[in-house]
Amino acid sequence: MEIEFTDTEFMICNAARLLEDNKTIFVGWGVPQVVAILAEKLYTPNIVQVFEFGAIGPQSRTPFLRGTMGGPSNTYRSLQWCSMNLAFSYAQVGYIDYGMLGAAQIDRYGNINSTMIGDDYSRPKVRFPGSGGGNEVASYCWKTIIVMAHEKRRFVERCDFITSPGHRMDGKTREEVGLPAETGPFRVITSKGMFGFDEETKELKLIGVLKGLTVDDVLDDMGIKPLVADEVVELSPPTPQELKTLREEIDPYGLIISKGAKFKVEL
Amino acid sequence: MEIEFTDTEFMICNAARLLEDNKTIFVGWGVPQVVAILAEKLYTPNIVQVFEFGAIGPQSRTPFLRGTMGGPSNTYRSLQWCSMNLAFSYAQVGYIDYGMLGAAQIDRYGNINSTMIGDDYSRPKVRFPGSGGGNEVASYCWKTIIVMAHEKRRFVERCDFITSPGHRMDGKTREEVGLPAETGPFRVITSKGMFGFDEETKELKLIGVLKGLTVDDVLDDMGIKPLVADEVVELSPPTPQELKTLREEIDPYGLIISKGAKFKVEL
Amino acid sequence: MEDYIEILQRGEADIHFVHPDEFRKFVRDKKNRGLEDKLMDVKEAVKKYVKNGDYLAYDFSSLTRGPQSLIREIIRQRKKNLWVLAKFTLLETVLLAGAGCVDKIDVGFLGFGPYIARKVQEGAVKVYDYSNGSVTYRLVAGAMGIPFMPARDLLGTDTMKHSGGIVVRDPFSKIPVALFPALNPDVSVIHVQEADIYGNARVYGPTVATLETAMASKRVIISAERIVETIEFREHPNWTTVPYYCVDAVVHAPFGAYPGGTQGYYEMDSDHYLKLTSIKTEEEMQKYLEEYIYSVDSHEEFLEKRVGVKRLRELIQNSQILEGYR
Amino acid sequence: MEDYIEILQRGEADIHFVHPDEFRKFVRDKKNRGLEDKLMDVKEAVKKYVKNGDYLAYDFSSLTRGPQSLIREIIRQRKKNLWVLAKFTLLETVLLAGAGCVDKIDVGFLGFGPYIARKVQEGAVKVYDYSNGSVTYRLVAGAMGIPFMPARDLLGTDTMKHSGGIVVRDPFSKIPVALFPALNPDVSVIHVQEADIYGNARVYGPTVATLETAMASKRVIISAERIVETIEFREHPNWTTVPYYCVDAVVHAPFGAYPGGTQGYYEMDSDHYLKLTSIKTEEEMQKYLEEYIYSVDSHEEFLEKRVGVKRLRELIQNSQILEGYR
Repeated sequence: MEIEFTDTEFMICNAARLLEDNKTIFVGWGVPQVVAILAEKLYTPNIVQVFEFGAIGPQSRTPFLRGTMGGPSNTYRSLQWCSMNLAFSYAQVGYIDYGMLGAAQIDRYGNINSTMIGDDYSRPKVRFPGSGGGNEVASYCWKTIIVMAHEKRRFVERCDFITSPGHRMDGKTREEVGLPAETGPFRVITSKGMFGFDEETKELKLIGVLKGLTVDDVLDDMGIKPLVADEVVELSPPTPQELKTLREEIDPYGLIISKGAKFKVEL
Repeated sequence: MEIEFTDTEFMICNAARLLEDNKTIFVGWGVPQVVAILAEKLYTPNIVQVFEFGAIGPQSRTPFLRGTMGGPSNTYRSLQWCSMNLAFSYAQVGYIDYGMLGAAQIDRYGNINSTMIGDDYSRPKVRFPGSGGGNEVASYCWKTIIVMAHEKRRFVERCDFITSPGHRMDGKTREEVGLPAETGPFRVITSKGMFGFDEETKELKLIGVLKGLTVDDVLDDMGIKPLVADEVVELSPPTPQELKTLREEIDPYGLIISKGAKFKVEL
Repeated sequence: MEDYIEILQRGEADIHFVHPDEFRKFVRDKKNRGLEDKLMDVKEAVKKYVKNGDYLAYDFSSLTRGPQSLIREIIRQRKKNLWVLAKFTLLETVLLAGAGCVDKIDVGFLGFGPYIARKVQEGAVKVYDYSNGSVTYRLVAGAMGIPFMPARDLLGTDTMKHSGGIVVRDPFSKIPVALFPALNPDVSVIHVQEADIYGNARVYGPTVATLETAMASKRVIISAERIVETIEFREHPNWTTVPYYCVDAVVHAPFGAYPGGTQGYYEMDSDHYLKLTSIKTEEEMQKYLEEYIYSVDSHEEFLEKRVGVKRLRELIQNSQILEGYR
Repeated sequence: MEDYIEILQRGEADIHFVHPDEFRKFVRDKKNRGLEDKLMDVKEAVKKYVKNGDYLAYDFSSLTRGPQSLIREIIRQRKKNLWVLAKFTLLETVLLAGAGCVDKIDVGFLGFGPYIARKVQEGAVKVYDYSNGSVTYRLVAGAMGIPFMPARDLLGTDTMKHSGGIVVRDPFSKIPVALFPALNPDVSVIHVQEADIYGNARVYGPTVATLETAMASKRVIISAERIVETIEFREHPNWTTVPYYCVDAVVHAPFGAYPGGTQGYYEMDSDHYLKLTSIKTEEEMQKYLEEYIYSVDSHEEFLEKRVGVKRLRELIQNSQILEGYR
């Protein structure tokens, strides 16, 4: 049997499998929302979503509606509606276990760029929306998961602009710059594989590749050479149940999941 | 006709006459509450009470009940119930016009002691409850009114302990120590008279005495010699309407108003 | 023991900073603690309270409970040289930049799409980067009357370098900590579900920074889906989001968040939203502004001639989750 | 430009200060983000979560919505060497000191009457003076995970000298400003109107520092007049005061604030209150403690044998203002 799915579907499913039940997760707009809802439906029924605009523990309605960030659908039956200051305070004081972020660029230490491409801040080659709440997620949450399309140009030695912190910034550790101890990027999930960070050096380390791809397939598509784990695991493609849940329940209009290249794998 | 009243009744009426309508007033427990309610009933129907525990603009029920600080009676039909942090923030950012405080001791510059008597902080001769929210009221409100029994020992050159700030503290101005500009004690209302503060030197200045008393009657009962205004006005004793409102509507059990010496004045 | 705190880093941004005592005096002299009828037409509110060169803040998003009718009126009145706080924003900055109202943007989230990106790339608007959290802390400090808020975000990043924050060594724990200067906008525009004529305002759903923004701003315009009697606030004082004395003008604006939604009233108009997000060129932008803002005289005319009763009814129909919003 | 911030003054107090990272790790490892049934008997809750030598905080007053049954249980279990935060308190410190539970008190408001005054005069308890505002700011900082809060109170006073605050020159405005160190109590006890078995809690009426206290504390015991189903919170998420993940134990305690009142349930018992405030001597105190605390086994026995159904019914009858509390 052959199974067909998009890059985004693979990333979403892979991320959803990473989460733990009975934990809090700081959720941004789009992919992270869909990840959290998929996880809630299939793997971690008691995961608690936290939104920066001030919603704690909603039982988000499906289908996912693009327009409802902060609206009735994705904040449905929350345990608390509150302020942004309070939502971030929960995270800053340590109550939020996971955070999930996208990135335009990532570097060897998991620093993220979502601000600009170029070397002149006042005249960027490409300007992105900036941090949003991303910096707080990356700074405060215990474990940050980064989800991004696997493209060569996105992996760089040093981000053009560090929007949100990784494990080392220009040689300094998180603790040295004052960030909360024992936090930082936990996994990077791309459309081709999954990375962790070396315990000691804190460098990006390939730990899994999508079934059907080789380690070299993944490495060839990167602007930097990451560490490679002694044992690189095979990452399962989306299961039929995951795809059914995504396509029929969560995102039937394909607002999120239809993005990215199509991929086929023999099951 | 002769009118009889207590020290406390006189102070309350005199304070109530000082307030302006359409202003906010930070109200502490006891006398200030009764002042605000009397003012609301007779003089300033739109005065807005603010309580430190988090109530803004209540239409306090009468009779005054000792036990209801924060309860249904004195927070009745508030415009907002909120946190202490928010109540103090309103004051710190400048929204609160008046504050009203009691004091165990006061000095020449309007500094207040509500902490202790003695010269050894660790072994006070007499210990009082301390600041409560008094320091914030005296620090943040635009005009602070101090209400206190007129006793010789309460007027001192330097408070044994400065709990809440006056106009000068050990030679330093409010601005020099960092307090908000253009704030500070506005009036001191005692059971015998009323004081302001000299525009220039910021020293305590007698500006009014209760009808039936002389300036010397008031000055003799003070441990310091205050300035005396060129024209010291005569302060009316409580009017029959004020007393009726106090005794029949606001405090029929005499929980607050019955305190202090009795006084008689020929009308 | 040291008698100083080490400053480890200084952000480079120009900051809009109002001395706490200056802001206090403004509050004392210009904000009315009396219960004054502040209900007025949107035209009058924007004319009176939004000035060229102002620092402008607004609350919540383009999708939900955003002050869209007030933003459109600001554009219609062709306000100039604004410095805008873009927190949790998608399209407000895009429109304001398209209309030439904006010079500078403090960025939590810049806004969406290639149009605003190009404005920055070309240098047509100057940006200062923060994050949604750090700009919110700036508002919290402004609302509390303190000169700054400490926080542990932006540390180690280029965002910090380009922000208005500084990093110091905390005297208590000795860790580096960021200090973000208070922000007191000249004017803020906020949309809520319910307000009374005095400015008491109630938000249902996530409150974002509604109260902090209102408390911190010199002038505040509230637009509301419904104007209710004051007794509605007094009966449930726990639900009051903003007290009247922070507010300067109250505008009755049904569908005030359109094309976004307002919880309990109507859903967003996805078609109109897509029309907006697909704007790429200057020509498309000017065409949109002309059609939907300049060529209509008011929010009411906009609703009537550019949206229509049928569409509005559909958006109301789409809003079927009322739980928690009443 | 200076590369330092001048420290102008340092308060002398010993402070209970937990490094923000230490508190974060405690939250990560000991607070459960799962929905766990935390309903337990008051005895068990106090036994498990209040330890000798703890820093103890509580919220609201002896008159209204105070955690009186929890305080009595702490006394009954003869906890020792507590360091207590006395904010907006009248009688809690008096009783705790009378029972020999307390060594140190951080004073917002020390408590009422000659008994506690004498304990301080004799040096039996050590006090550190603050104000209700500054101790609240300490809790706010503790709740936000930042090492301190800036504020403009205590400046120029002897209170500042004896507090744990410091005064620095603000780097933005150049005015002197106080910094108050974060406070993260070991344990806090809080009484509310409604909670679910997971610890979600709802307060009607002024909220004082309920949420900040709960967020900032390592361990939190909530007592509630009513235990309600979780759906009650989900239907009105704006009304949730404390989310479950801050809370360790939930105690069902009708009349938990007695002799104080709880809004919407019962008024305070003025006679019992006067009995308490009239305590002057050590003998009177020990007699009170024996009669009302030591000699009864539980809150239920206290209500039954020392208060009585008739009195409780009167207190319910006296509570006739329900508006805003439902």
